Amino acid sequence: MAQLTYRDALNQALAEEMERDGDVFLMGEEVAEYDGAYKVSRGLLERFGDKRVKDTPISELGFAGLGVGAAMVGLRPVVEFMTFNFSFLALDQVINSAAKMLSMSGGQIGIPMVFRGPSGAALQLGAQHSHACETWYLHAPGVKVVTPSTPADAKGLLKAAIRDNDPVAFMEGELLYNVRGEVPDDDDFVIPLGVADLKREGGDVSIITHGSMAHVALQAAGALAKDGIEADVLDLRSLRPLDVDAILATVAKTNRAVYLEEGWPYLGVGAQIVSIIMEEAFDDLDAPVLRVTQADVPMPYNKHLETWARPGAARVVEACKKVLYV
Amino acid sequence: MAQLTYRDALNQALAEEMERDGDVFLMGEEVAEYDGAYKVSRGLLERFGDKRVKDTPISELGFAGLGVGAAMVGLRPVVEFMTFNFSFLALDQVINSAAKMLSMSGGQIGIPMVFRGPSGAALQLGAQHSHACETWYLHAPGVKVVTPSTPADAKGLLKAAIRDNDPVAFMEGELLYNVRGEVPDDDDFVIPLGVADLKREGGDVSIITHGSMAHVALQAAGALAKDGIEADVLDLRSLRPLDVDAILATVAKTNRAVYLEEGWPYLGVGAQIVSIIMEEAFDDLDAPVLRVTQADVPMPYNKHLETWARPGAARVVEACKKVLYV
Amino acid sequence: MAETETAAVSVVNGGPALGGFSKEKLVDLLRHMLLYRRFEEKAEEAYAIGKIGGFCHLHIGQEAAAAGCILPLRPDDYVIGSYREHTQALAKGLSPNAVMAELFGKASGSSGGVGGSMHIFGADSRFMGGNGIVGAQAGLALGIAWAIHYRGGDQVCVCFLGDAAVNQGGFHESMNMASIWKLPVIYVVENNAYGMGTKFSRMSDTEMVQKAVSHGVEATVIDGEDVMATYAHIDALVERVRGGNGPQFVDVECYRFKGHSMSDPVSGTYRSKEEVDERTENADPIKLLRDRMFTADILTREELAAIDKEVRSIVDAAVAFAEAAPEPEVDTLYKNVYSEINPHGRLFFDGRGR
Amino acid sequence: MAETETAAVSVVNGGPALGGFSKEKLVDLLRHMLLYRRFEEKAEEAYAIGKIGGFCHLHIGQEAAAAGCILPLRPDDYVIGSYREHTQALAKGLSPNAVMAELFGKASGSSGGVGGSMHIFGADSRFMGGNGIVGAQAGLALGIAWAIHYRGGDQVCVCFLGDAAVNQGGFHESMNMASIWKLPVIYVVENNAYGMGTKFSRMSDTEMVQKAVSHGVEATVIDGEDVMATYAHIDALVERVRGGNGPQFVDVECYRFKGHSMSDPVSGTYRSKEEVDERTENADPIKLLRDRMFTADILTREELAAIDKEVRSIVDAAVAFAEAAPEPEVDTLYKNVYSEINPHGRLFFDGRGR
Ligand SMILES: Cc1ncc(C[n+]2csc(CCOP(=O)(O)OP(=O)(O)O)c2C)c(N)n1
Ligand SMILES: Cc1ncc(C[n+]2csc(CCOP(=O)(O)OP(=O)(O)O)c2C)c(N)n1
Ligand SMILES: [Mg+2]
Ligand SMILES: [Mg+2]
Repeated sequence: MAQLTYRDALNQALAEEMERDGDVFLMGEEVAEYDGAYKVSRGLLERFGDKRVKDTPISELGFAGLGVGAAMVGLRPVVEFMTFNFSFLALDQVINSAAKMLSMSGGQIGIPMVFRGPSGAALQLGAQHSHACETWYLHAPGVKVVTPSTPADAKGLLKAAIRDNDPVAFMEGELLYNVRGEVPDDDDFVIPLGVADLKREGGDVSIITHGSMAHVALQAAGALAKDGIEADVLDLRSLRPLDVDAILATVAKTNRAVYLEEGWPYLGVGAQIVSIIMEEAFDDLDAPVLRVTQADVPMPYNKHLETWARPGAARVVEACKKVLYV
Repeated sequence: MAQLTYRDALNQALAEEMERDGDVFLMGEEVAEYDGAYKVSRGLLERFGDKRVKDTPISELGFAGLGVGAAMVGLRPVVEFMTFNFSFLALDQVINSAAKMLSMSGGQIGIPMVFRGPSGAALQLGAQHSHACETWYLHAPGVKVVTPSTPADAKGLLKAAIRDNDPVAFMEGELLYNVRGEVPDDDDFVIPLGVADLKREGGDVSIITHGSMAHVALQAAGALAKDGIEADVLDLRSLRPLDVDAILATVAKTNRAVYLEEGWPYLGVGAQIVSIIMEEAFDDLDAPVLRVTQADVPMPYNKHLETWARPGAARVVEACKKVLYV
Repeated sequence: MAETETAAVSVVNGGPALGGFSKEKLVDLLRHMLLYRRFEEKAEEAYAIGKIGGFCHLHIGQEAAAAGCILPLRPDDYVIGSYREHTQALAKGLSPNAVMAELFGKASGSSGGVGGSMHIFGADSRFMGGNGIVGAQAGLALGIAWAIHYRGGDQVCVCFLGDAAVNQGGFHESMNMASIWKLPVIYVVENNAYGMGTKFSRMSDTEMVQKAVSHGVEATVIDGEDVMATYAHIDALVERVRGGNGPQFVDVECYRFKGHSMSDPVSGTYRSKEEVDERTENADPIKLLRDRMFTADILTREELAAIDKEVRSIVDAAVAFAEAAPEPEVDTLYKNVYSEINPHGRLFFDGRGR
Repeated sequence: MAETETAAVSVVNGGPALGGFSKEKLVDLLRHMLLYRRFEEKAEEAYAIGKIGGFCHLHIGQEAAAAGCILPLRPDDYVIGSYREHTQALAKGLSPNAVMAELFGKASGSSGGVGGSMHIFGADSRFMGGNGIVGAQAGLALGIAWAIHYRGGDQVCVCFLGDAAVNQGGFHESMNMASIWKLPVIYVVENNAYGMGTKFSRMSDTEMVQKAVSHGVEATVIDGEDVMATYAHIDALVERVRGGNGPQFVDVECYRFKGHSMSDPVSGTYRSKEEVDERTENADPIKLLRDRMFTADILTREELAAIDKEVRSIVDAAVAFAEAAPEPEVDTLYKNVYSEINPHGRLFFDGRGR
């Protein structure tokens, strides 16, 4: 086990998979000569050359389409969006081409590719640079969506995403790149998509979450523990495929759940999780499942307002106590 | 009251609002000389001239941006997407510009505009031309979303959308254009956004829906009546603003609900409605709220598969009986 | 840059009839175009009686573009197109049976009946599909060309677009990247003068070749009703592109004899009956080739009749095949959304037992 | 079209020093550029000590583009820009206090502290904002120009973009529509040679003016370090555009003296220290104007010192104002998401009591 940052874990995953499979290439803005806007691809240009690590113009729709086209003929593109905020420009190629290709070609042409980059708010980047983009990638069948929260998950899941034969939107936490953690050295350390991770065990209430919010959930669980409340913290890790069994298991255990996510409430991921629990675990519930999300407003620049707009641990604690009626 | 088609009701709404306010103009592909791909703008070019009814090149991102820019300086654009399927190309200007402008300008610059066109599946148009697009427009705050199901609603709501000072995504039913119905002649017949319509009254179970599915819901209610089951059919009409009171009222009355929508299940509108009911009417429920949606696959071309993939009345009946435990 | 430009843009004219083409070759071109014509005529009939549904965009009048731009290619070259792609699929080697069955939505169709008229695919023939989003194929073609370049191959990718697609921003992004990376893509714009009801000249102040050249893509204009000229021109371009000389753009001037789709009138709205009749009379690529061959005495009416009989029987057989073919099964739907069902987790959320 | 082209593209050189500019005018240009410079230097300081957060893109070195392209405008003309827009906002008439307070995120900021560095707006001054999405303003500018045309006004809209934005498809869509509808927009590309770490020449095989001309937009190149040349050139173009002669594109060649944003090193990664030092030494628009005025004896060191003192005090006052200004209230957040809270229905779903 090595201590790695989330950034370096991603870098290792990329390097190992590129080493392993010559069809894997990385393309995006500033990924090569600049080592990536967030330095995730540091050193890869030198190591793999400028065909396999390719800088692009600022043409999101165009290079997303390039990735899909290259995947149509068997390459395994990893297309980096400098941030997913810019991927709205490319969404047509994701939804209309990548997600539909296998189906509309009658199973002839699959799209083994990864769209990756940071998603979610960083610090004071304002309204246009702070989107948690899961919903836009989840609604249409055909794409898989992965949101790692730790260095180990980042490495194991990115390797799985690159090896996966379907389009995967791999959403990294813009604020997680410097987070350190234990990462297995094993070159074949792969975390299968669709397996949630119970990041903390406690029987009183379930905090279900994904992505960077797993850390907030753990903070909240810590705070609750001081009041003698033990919380399960279930990190879904992958949103499609989704580990429904793990969700039902924790709800069956605690009978009370809160969904925590970084993004907006209206059709945020939590809405789907709540409706799954409603349909499949209604009788297990001792209280309605509550949701903690970003305030339902564009992210403000002002620091205090931004902090207020984020879903913080205090709001999670409050929601947990509410479902516990304490 | 006149008998009008949904198409002509929309045409009247456009004509009346353009007559009423010189700042209103219609722009999009084939809207002028061709009278609109679905003939919704028939006659408007002759009547209002080629500045106010404007054909565009196939440049969705560009003319959507044009609309937002024109709205920034006080015009009231009605931008037609030939179908919302093509609006993925324009989504950046919707989410990053239209939805954020008022907020990020500190309240200085509002966007009084309408994005309109058909959304949802027609008949055998295949994977890329059959999207129900609500989710992509609902997740980010800043946009309003309206989905009329009848000629009267189409007229009253489009007039309200055009008079509204915020960006409104107005999603028409591609299969509704020829539907006829009573429409008040009154030039000031406006249906305020955010008011649901109880299209059928019955106390046993609530079928909540929006857009073209209101007709399927009424069919299902008719079938249920034959078995002595009386259903409320609540047509939300507007999804943001959302008539939560009407939702809670019908649930409080029947204690059982089914959400019916045309689109996909994962983060379909129903997921949000279910989570609102979970949070605000949990104790009213005698059964979990179930959802009826399109099959979770890209829409197939084959007629039988397409019919199977659609959310039909039979599936609604089945879901209603399930929540009634009969 | 004025130089670059004039250097790059050049109009290629028909050239002497039969110049360089053997009789066999000419008969082959004629047979192909007749096959496309009869195929589309049958599709039109089948649509009228409800055997084909949805949108159906016929290629009638534009056959020379399909034959002239695709027949010069090798089997391992790639072709991708728009939703007006039935004949390009045939030209690249899909069987009339598979394409007709797809239009009928049958399991034996090229996409198993799930794709439909706008989504004909033939991976084995390297026909990379029909695309319903105007211009999207320009991005995909770029990727196919990138893959060729990445692997050091000498194939080319021919990307068919309509004239209206030139106004899509994504097309410009594609041309720019193809140019800076010298990718082996040939953008073939089937310039039938209209995008639905809109004349190209209403939506652009300049010639489309200028737009390609402005990104560094060499661009030419060709008479797309003249299959010999088109074939010869593309044949030469393909060799240039194989040689690693970067992308090419070709404005293939042609005319759509039918409506935009089955619901669009042939004439009377955005184009006059006179215009359509004149073009149909004077710009029919099949008539043009036929008459050239007649005058040059390398085709007799009997031979022509025989060819027509042959292609009609192929098309009749395709219809019979499509009629007889089975409907696809519901579970194919779920089989082809994801290429692998992950061993863990749920992928489908419709509660329909999957 | 080769003609159109050569006709359209022409390089405008500096022109004789002081040619046509009164001393007052020159002093005014100098004062403006010095104000921008000092303002950005203060912003840099404030960022270093955490008074300003997020992304902050300085305009240092590019002052002549802001002064030369905006000061020729009328108050009722419009300007829109990218995220590198502090000085353009000042040039269009926003007060240094309001802009600095916005950078500090305060309620008295131009956007109430909610927008930040990338979203400076001043509706009254017709400064239509900072945009964080590269190229998005090209679409918005098109709409502003459309509105001017729609209302029959004679205003113009100046759209600032970076060189890398030229590769965005939406930019091409905007130029094409501006051209066919003859809209009064002037696309000003501040060509500082780099998009983040990427040189424009790496991402385009052609000059950007060619791309504009290919859509029918007249295009020119100007030395953007020479404020007099830039001012004179834009002044003339504005009159042409007011006259209804359609859009213009200007490649304003300049150089970014600082890093792309505060987190990007000034040199050492994608550009050498030598390169940056050389440009800073020889291409500083403020030095260039100052020296010209010195040589022409229309500016003394004392006058210069006085001007600098004056602008420094303005900037110091702006910082003091920003420091003292109040933080915005939470409920402004909900007040400005929708311009009207509909009487019926719910608009917000966060359960935070709204
Ligand atoms: C992005 C997008 N916008 C609009 C449409 C609707 N549409 C389908 S075909 C067409 C016209 C295209 O014309 P052209 O590119 O000239 O091709 P042609 O039909 O003439 O072959 C339009 C507007 C679409 N399919 N995709
Ligand atoms: C659509 C989009 N893609 C990527 C980015 C990230 N980004 C911000 S600035 C920038 C470089 C832009 O360079 P240029 O247009 O030359 O403007 P400059 O910064 O030099 O003023 C990039 C890639 C973005 N903001 N928007
Ligand atoms: Mg056309
Ligand atoms: Mg730049």
